[in-house]
Amino acid sequence: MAEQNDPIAELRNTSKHYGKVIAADNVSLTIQRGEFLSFLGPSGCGKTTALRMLAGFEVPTSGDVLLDGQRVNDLPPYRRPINMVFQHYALFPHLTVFDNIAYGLRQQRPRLQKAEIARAVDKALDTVRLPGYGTRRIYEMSGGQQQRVALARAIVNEPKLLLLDEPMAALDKKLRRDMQIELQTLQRQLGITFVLVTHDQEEALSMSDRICVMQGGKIVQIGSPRALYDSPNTRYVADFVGKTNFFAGVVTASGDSCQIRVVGLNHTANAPRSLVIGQTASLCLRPEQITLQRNATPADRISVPVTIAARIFLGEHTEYLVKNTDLGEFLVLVPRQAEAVEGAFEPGQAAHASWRDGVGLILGND
Amino acid sequence: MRLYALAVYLFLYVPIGIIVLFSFNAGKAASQLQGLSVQWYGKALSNTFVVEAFQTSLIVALTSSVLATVFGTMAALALQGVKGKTRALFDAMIYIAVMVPGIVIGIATLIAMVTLFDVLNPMLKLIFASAETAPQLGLGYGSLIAAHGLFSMSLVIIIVRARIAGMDRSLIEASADLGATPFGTFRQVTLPQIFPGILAGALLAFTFSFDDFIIAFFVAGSNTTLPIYVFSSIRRGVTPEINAIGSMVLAVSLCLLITAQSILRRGAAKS
Amino acid sequence: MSDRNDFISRTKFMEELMRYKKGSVSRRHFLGVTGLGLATSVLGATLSRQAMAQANIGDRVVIASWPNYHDPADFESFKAATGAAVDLNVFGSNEEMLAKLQAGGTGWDVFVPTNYTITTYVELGLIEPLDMSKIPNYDANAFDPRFAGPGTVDGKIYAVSKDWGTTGMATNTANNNSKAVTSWKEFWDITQGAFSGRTTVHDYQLTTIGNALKYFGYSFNSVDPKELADAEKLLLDVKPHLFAITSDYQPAMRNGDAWLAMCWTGDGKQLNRDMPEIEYTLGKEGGEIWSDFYAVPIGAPHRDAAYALINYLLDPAINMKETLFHGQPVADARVNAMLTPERLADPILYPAAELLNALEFGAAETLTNPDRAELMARFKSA
Amino acid sequence: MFPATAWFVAMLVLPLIVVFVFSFGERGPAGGYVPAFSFANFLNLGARWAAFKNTMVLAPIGTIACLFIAYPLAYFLAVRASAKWQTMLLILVIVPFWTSILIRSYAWIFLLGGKGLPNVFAALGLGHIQLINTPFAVLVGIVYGYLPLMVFPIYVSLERLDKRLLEAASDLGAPPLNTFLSVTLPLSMPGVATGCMLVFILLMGEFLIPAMLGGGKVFFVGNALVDLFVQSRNWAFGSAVAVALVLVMLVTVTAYMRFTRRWSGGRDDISLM
Repeated sequence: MAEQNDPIAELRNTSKHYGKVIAADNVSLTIQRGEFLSFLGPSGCGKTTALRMLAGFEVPTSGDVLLDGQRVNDLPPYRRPINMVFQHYALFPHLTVFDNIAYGLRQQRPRLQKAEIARAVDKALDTVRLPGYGTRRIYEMSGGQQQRVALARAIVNEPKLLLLDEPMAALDKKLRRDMQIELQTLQRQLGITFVLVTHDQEEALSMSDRICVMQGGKIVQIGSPRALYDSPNTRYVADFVGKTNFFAGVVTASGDSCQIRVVGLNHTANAPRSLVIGQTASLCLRPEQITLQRNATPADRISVPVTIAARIFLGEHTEYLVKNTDLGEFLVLVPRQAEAVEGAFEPGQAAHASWRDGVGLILGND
Repeated sequence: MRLYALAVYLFLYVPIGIIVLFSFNAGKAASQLQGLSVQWYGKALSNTFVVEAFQTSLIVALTSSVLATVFGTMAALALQGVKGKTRALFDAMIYIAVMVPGIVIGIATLIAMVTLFDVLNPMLKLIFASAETAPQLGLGYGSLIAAHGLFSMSLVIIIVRARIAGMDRSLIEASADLGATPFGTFRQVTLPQIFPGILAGALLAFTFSFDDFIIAFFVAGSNTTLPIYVFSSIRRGVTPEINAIGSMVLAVSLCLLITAQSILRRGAAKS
Repeated sequence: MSDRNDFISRTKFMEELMRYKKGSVSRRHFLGVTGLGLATSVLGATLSRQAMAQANIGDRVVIASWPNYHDPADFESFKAATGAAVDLNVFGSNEEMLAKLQAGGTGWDVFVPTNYTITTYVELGLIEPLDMSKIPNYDANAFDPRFAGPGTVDGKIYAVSKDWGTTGMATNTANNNSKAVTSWKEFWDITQGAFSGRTTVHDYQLTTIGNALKYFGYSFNSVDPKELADAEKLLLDVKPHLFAITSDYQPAMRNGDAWLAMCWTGDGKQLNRDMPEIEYTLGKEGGEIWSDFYAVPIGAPHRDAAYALINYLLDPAINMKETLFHGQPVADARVNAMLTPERLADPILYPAAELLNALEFGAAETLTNPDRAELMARFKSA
Repeated sequence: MFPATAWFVAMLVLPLIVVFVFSFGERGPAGGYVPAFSFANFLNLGARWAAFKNTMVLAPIGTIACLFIAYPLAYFLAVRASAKWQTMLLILVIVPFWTSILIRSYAWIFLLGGKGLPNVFAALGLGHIQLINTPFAVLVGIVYGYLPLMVFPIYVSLERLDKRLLEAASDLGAPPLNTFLSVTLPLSMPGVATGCMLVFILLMGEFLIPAMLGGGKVFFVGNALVDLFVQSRNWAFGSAVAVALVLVMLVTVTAYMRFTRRWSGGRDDISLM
């Protein structure tokens, strides 16, 4: 949302080493006030370490953590105006819902009035749509409810930065979907900066203003969901964000109009990073960039004969796993209306897969 | 924090150090070091009373802990299916057995048995024609094992029951589903699951019995356990022999622990 | 064995003993010269003959006794001679022994009661009249009747004399201008004064209450309620000033924690031997004189072995070894004949006649009296 | 279940019934027991008031002293100690347990006696301080004897504690001390309760430690009981004292369990063991 050029937090060349293990490697990143930023990557990529350095649970081995322009490396977590929603919520089992939410308020000095605390807690409970649940005990709450309590416990303190460490991991799909929307609404409503850690690309794509993809302790790419999806910098990002087919080939032309030869066929496509002629690379095509036809193939398209290997019905779309003798197996996404025209394909049937030359990307194999 | 821990360990080990140190005392006095020697170890080992007391303690501790573990585990397993009044009654007995001080158990066992024997022994004499050959009931191994086992069994029941409660019930169902007979399920699934609890209970039971003085003091009859021997030796003048006994018991338990640890580690490495 | 052995002179015996101890003569030489070897070998022969006559005395015998009261070597030689191993149970007070026997199931074959307890054991039917034919080593004429007498009840011998002694006090004179405490009056007074926190008393009723009664000049054995009330008041007044209520006072005396202790002959002798500044004295007003016995409880599981053991321990040669080990005087003239004049003149072991005459034997009533038992318990739990 | 039931009946129920019956009897002329029916023994319990008072004062004090020394150690072991040393350090806490308590207490007789610590104090110019045969000596013995029993349950509850809860507290602005007081301490309460219960129960029946380190001057009910059975041989009165002790324990322990249960919010995670 609001693109004020006023970073609220910043990681400046921060690294974190545990003995010989490098969890974060020279990470630099600015977090804009009011944005919703996600760290995305598989487990062990360093996203949680980055989050914990922001929260103050980890002190960087080198580099700085800045908050509102101030270096806060040595500021303990309890002095940082940052709150976190923990992975398994970390709700205090010995306290009621009310006391859990009031916990942070009660730590404030000078002390807040009891009535003030009660008002704030009730408001937070309303915000997360759990009014009247204050007297409940934690173990009396369902998973989704616990998640909201954890959220309420964090937002009630009006933190400058709200960190969310895989908050949806323990929820079932439907609930996760609901919570994602709720969280997004809430973020807009509160105007708090959210930093989310997730390994779920769908979650990251649907919720974030910006996504920071991490690999091996390093940031690989930062950008809006759309930018990441449409122009991933590396094969890793392309693979992690959305579904992608990779066809291995050799670069035949570089520069503005990059070309790659895949099994005897030359393709033209954009290359976000410069490539050298003769190097191996991949042509990377999203399943929705490929179409399936029974017979005719338009002349302006590259077409290969395939056999249908499997069909997965997804509602709006149908996903086909098809097989070409040279290219191997790859995915094709057929929208419902297209299928209505062509008719559904059955496994075992022959068809033609085609795409327009120039779509897709050529990415190095690093 | 570290300093504090160090201080507590000092507190724990200074007396142990003194015991070991004086066990090497060349002199006879228990409070004055007069050169070093291992003579007291030789004395202790060649002292038949010490060796016999040790044997008695070992027999009692082994028997009572094994019986208590077997019966306690059986009871803990059987209790799963018991509800209502029987269950409440049984729970109350466990509660009381754990709570009533050992000294009261010792005294109660003593007077109950003595009263019982006073009734039974004349009857035995009547039954057997000759008073000379009639068996006489008396305090001894039986009463010792039974009295120690009472507390141990309660411990085992509590520990094993906690273990059963923490066990995943679906494992039993899975085993049954895969065609195992109830006994097969017990042997292959339940037992391995609750085994750590059984082992812990058995070890505790053994330790308790081996170290118990007060119950044995009342119900041991003519048997002398190691703690009884030590107590009567300590009452008037200690020689470093006692320290040597203490050091040896310590050394043996340490060896056992190290062996157990390495076996466990090897077992863990294998799986 | 004959009563009139041709023993060597005492001086010669001591010389030989010293030489043997120093290692300049062999054990065999020592035993040969002193005649102990003869005694031992004769005894061994007697025993093995007995053993054969009685077929078998079994492989063990259980004795309940006091700590440091027997030379383990004597038990070993008994085992070698008879095949019966000796199992020693150690006790701290006569009350405890009685309690054990009353509870039954002790498994004891022999035990060592003190004079004043014997009639009670007889009344309760807990000990058997001894079959003297099985104890040939006991020669009634050789024993001082003053100490051996309590073993005979209603003309029957129930217990035979082991040794005897007194209960006095041990003072660490270094803390009292080199002066020993010499009366019970002084004992209790100094405890509430200069020796506060430095005195120990026994942890059984007979001597503690008895010597408190002596403060007022009452009988050591009094059970008079008024007199006991006085004693109780004294004891309760003194309690905060005591170092301990214990019969294990040697360590505290040795390391200087305690300066004054209610004390038995043997302990007094040992303390004085090692630390000459600790003196053993008897109370001027009197106090306790006692003698210990061997007795056989009813239903002893190894009765034959019990008799064999008593007989063995009463052999003068063995008994002398025992007395040298435990340090109490014995009542057997045959043993005394073997001891040195120095030992027989030791004022700790053999106090002056006027002091001895003031002493009283504990009375049977004292042991069983419920008021005294309860008084002691109140004193301890106060 | 049958063997266990038989065992309980034969060794627990029947003996306790006998003790109960005996408590209404009388002492025999030379000691022991004579059947009778009177409340004299119970009326005479006042004669052991000092022992009961000592026990009721020193058992809680001993328990609390144990707790205060054990808690920081358990905390150190569970939270601060490095994983490499943790097991080793834990084992080191139990090892002293394997030497007879008798022998260990004897070592304390030496340490607290004239040649031990008081000697050191005297050398430091603090004058003569008597330690042995005082309630203090008994407390030292108690703490020494029962420390592992207190350390272990607390250690287990602290070890089980979810470390993220501590991070959560810190994240919500609680400084370390507040985190400890508002999260660590309440959540380790089950361990504290178990440890206190164990130590308290054992202390209520304690005999050995006061007998050895109290010099016969610090008397617990246990000492009074032993005295009644092996010295005065008053089985009837002894039974009455035993009945009274069991009743006192039943009342205090049950009340304690009620209290801790309510205190932990009715959850059933406070087990006896």
